Amino acid sequence: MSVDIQGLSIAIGGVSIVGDVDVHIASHSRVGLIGASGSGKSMIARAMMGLLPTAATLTGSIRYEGDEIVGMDDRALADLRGRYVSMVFQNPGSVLNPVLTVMQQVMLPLALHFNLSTEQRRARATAMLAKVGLNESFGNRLPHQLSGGQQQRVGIATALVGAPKLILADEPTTALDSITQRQIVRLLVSLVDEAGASMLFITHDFSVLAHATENCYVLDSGRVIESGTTRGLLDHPRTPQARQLVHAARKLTLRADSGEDDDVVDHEADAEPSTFETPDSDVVRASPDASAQPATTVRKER
Amino acid sequence: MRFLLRRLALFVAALAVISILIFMALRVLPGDVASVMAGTDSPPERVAALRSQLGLNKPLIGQYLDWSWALLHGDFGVSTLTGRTISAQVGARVTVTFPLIVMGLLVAVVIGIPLGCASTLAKSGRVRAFLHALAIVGGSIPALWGGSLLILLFGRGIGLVGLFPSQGFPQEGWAAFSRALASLVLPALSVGIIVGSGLMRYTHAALGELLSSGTIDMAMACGMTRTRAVLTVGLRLAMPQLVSVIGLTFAEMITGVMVIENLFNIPGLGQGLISDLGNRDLIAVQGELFMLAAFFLVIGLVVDLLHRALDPRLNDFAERTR
Amino acid sequence: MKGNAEFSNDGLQGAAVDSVPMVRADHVSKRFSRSVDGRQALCDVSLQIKRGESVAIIGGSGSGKSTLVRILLGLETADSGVVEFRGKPVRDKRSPGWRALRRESGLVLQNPFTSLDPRWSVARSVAEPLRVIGIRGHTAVAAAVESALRQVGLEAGRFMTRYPIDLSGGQAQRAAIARAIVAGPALLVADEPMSAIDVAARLQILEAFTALRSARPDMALIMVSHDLGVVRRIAERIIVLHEGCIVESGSTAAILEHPQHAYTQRLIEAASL
Amino acid sequence: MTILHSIWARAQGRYALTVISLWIFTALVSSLWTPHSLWATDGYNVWAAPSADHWLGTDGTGADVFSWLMAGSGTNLLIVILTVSVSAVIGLLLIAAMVSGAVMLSGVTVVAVDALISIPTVLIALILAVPLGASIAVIVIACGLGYGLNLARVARPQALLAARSDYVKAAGAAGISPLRVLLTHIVPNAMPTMSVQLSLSAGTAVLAESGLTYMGIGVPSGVPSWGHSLATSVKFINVYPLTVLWPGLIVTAVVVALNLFGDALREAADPVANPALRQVRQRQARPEPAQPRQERS
Repeated sequence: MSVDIQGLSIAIGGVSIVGDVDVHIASHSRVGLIGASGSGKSMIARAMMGLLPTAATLTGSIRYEGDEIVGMDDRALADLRGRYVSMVFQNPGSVLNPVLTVMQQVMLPLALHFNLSTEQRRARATAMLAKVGLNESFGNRLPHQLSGGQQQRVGIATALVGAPKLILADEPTTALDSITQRQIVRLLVSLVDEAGASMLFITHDFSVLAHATENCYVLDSGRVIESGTTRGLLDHPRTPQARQLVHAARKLTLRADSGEDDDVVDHEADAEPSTFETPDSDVVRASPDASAQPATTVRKER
Repeated sequence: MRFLLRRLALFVAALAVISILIFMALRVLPGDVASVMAGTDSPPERVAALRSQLGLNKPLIGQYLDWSWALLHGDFGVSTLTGRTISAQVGARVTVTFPLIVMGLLVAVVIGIPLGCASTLAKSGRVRAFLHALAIVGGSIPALWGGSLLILLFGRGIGLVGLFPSQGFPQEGWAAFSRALASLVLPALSVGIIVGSGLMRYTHAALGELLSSGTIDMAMACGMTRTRAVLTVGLRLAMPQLVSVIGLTFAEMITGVMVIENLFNIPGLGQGLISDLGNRDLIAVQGELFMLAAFFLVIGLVVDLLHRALDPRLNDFAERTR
Repeated sequence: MKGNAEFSNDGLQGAAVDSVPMVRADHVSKRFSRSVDGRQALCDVSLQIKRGESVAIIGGSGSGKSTLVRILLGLETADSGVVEFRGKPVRDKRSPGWRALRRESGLVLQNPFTSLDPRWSVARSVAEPLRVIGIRGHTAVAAAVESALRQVGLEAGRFMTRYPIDLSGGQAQRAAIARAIVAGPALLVADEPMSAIDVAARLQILEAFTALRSARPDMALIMVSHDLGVVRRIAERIIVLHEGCIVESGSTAAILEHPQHAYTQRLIEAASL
Repeated sequence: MTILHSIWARAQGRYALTVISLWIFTALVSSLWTPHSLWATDGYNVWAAPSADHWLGTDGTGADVFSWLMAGSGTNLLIVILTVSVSAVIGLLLIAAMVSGAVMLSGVTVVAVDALISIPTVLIALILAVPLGASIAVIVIACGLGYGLNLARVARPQALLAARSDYVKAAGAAGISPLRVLLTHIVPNAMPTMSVQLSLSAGTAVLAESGLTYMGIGVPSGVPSWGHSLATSVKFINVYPLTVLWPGLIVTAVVVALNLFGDALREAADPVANPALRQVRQRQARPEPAQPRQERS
């Protein structure tokens, strides 16, 4: 699904949060939206989902495959949400419904948009949970009984079960530790590509963006200040704010080789992720890219 | 499970504490119970007879044990004034007070919860402000005044629009069902409106909190409209709080009921208790107070357990309380 | 289970044996308070940290690193094993070394927005530890607060009277660091100080810590994190914790160049751009 | 002063402040002067309609209704102040127990509060009325106990949140004593909820006074109070409906004012919610440090 955002401005109580933003997402493409906290990036995603707080005022246009959604009433927007556009949230722990089991949560969008028998819904939800690496035993668990990574997998499963054409990932990895972060990004990318959907990935961390998106927009206090391919931006950021974000990302991460960091990034391909059985989170399916390294499972003898 | 046992144990302990409190309250009277009950100028032998009849000359502990043992068998003793057993006397009054409380609660829930939701969900700020103001004013009217206004408006005989009886309760009680019910309408309304506005404010607060939580956003992201998300997911999550609020409202309601029963001259527990207290029929008062206290402790227990059952996190949390 | 004593003292033999180590833990173990499968939060952990040394404790969520830190600070009691601060045990409130540890240690927590009392001004929060070391005079307190704020790069005049709600993530965390160092501690512990703030602010915090390292060479630093990239510039030594056990430990360069354990390799892979 | 200023800024706050200050003013004046002496009864002028001489008319005994209501305001003010302080003390003690480290103490207190809270205040009042008879003490103790329990229950989430927060952990790690942590961190952070609850309880205390006095276990018969005026006028409602209006109006107006004052107080007294409070404390803080300012970061 292609998305065209033109002249989007959002204000809450007279204070402008987002000012005249233009964003284009081609179908089957993964686009990043990066900016420091408070730059208004989450607000843009919420506007695309019709989840803006009631006090917010919105101008400009957001078109999905040419259909304008700004000005649509909540009922029409609700039919879109979960069916054509869905969202993965930042803190799954505080967003997942505490009284619904994992299975009930994942089946919710199906119940709202498709008239399937309970078995069909259950089967489709179970298949989706398997895809995100959660086996049967997780079905009747409650959110507070899951780890952060597992909660986010349920969030992703719920977002993707209705086979939407556009996924909005609002800082899906910020609340997770580094290893789980990489797993979740890899999982999202593989599932989005597999479903042929497009994705808007929102974060403040370039190192996460580098793995998740092909091109991206840089946001600073509500304005798009730069855009281009993610790799291009990483190598030659033009505006000072983008440069600062890249600089910070470089300083706070390791090079692929752990020699002293220099400003030029060497381009050898990332080490292919392999399958590791990690006790504190579940088995990660090797991503479908061709050259998967042989699975080397190394466990320290106890 | 562990929590259930602890809660039951405490329920019994609270019951014991209350019974001791009530028992002591009567015994700490200036002067002696028997002489007070017999009346100031009654001859000494009447007082002595009363004393032995009530077993007052036994040590305090003995008296308390006799009383509590009788309580366990549901025997609340005999009223010295009317000669009837207290449990019979109270039984008759309960058949009036309980329906009144239930009708009052119905009115409160019908007013409180929908208006509470509306005051959170309403699109226009003005409607929200008006409903909020309504809740505050509604909650600030003294039961006494509310009742009298209703009498002035709707009371038969004096009210502008004589719809409902403004006094009394049919002698034959519920046999004359329609008249009995009609006579409870105004009292139930006056209790219900006041308690309803309290409920409305609690619902508003509980829902308001929920609106800001992400769970509503998640439900909307799955495909629900905002209103549907709030009314289904929101209310379900607010349920534990609402249940404990309704429990609390039930307890608050008894104050209103006691006042309203006296205002409308309804022969219920409230009016009975006040008159027994007035004519110093202390044994009756002692029994009635205990029964009321036990009734409300049971309500508290039920509400607490319901609260735990409705919120999975709580009973899980209770299992692994850090 | 191989005793991992040899992990704790490799690379130390060469260093001149300092007086008593600043922090010492010996075979510390701790079970989860209600662990279902008997899994241990910490299994037989031993380590030593010298005066002025900067050590990073790395591990994913659930690796027990925060529990370890709380035990080292005497804020939690281990099921078994010994923990000492300057040679004196600090098992719990009654242990001889506990009071000294309180006075001479500073703690920085993960989320800047919850680690400052929202109803206290920055100056009052930063000044709080001074009471314990007996600095009560108004001018003395103000001077100490100002110098602490300056050390973390916050301009005293502007920030002292601000409230947490008016601060950005980076500023709030730096104020929390100022609070931790205002009483001149011998040991500073930072429990994942950068994971709750965005990347740009993280850099400011990193700079604040590096400035502190040079300004106070004899203050020992324990930095807990799940991100190797963050600690690389701060720690001289890295201890890798996985499922409650030290799986690898050594100098930063050694760990980054030749990671032995698979888990360390995955941590490195997770932290590379 | 800034707190009052911020309350005054809002319409609700203005109404609340005017009514409450009027109430306090009348209470003080009434202790010195009332238009007519309370005991000046006039057999011929019974149930008179409002007139120049008797602004609100006279009651069953010919005494001036307005003077009784004025005098009543003093009693009610006393009852409210006593009840709120008793419930504040009980509430704080319970909260201290509930957030205390000792699991036994906090566990038992939590469950005890949940159990005892279901006992309505009127029942406690009735139990107390047996030995004490009708007296202000009955109202104050019964309401104080009941609202203290309620205060502890309502403020418990905030207090627990604060007790388990990072800033309390940091204070503990710095060696601050648990008592000092309670008084300087936990109570102030529970204060916004408590201030609302206390002003709600003040309102409910006024309502309770009118109920209990009507039932004969509140204010003794000779003592003037709004409840007393309401109770006497209600008895003759079918004959003189007008007289019931005044006491009811006053009580409702005052209780509304107390509720609004609570809501306004929560925003005004809380530096987190009230930016004006933060600016003021900045001006009061030490003047700018003298030494040259160098921007470092």
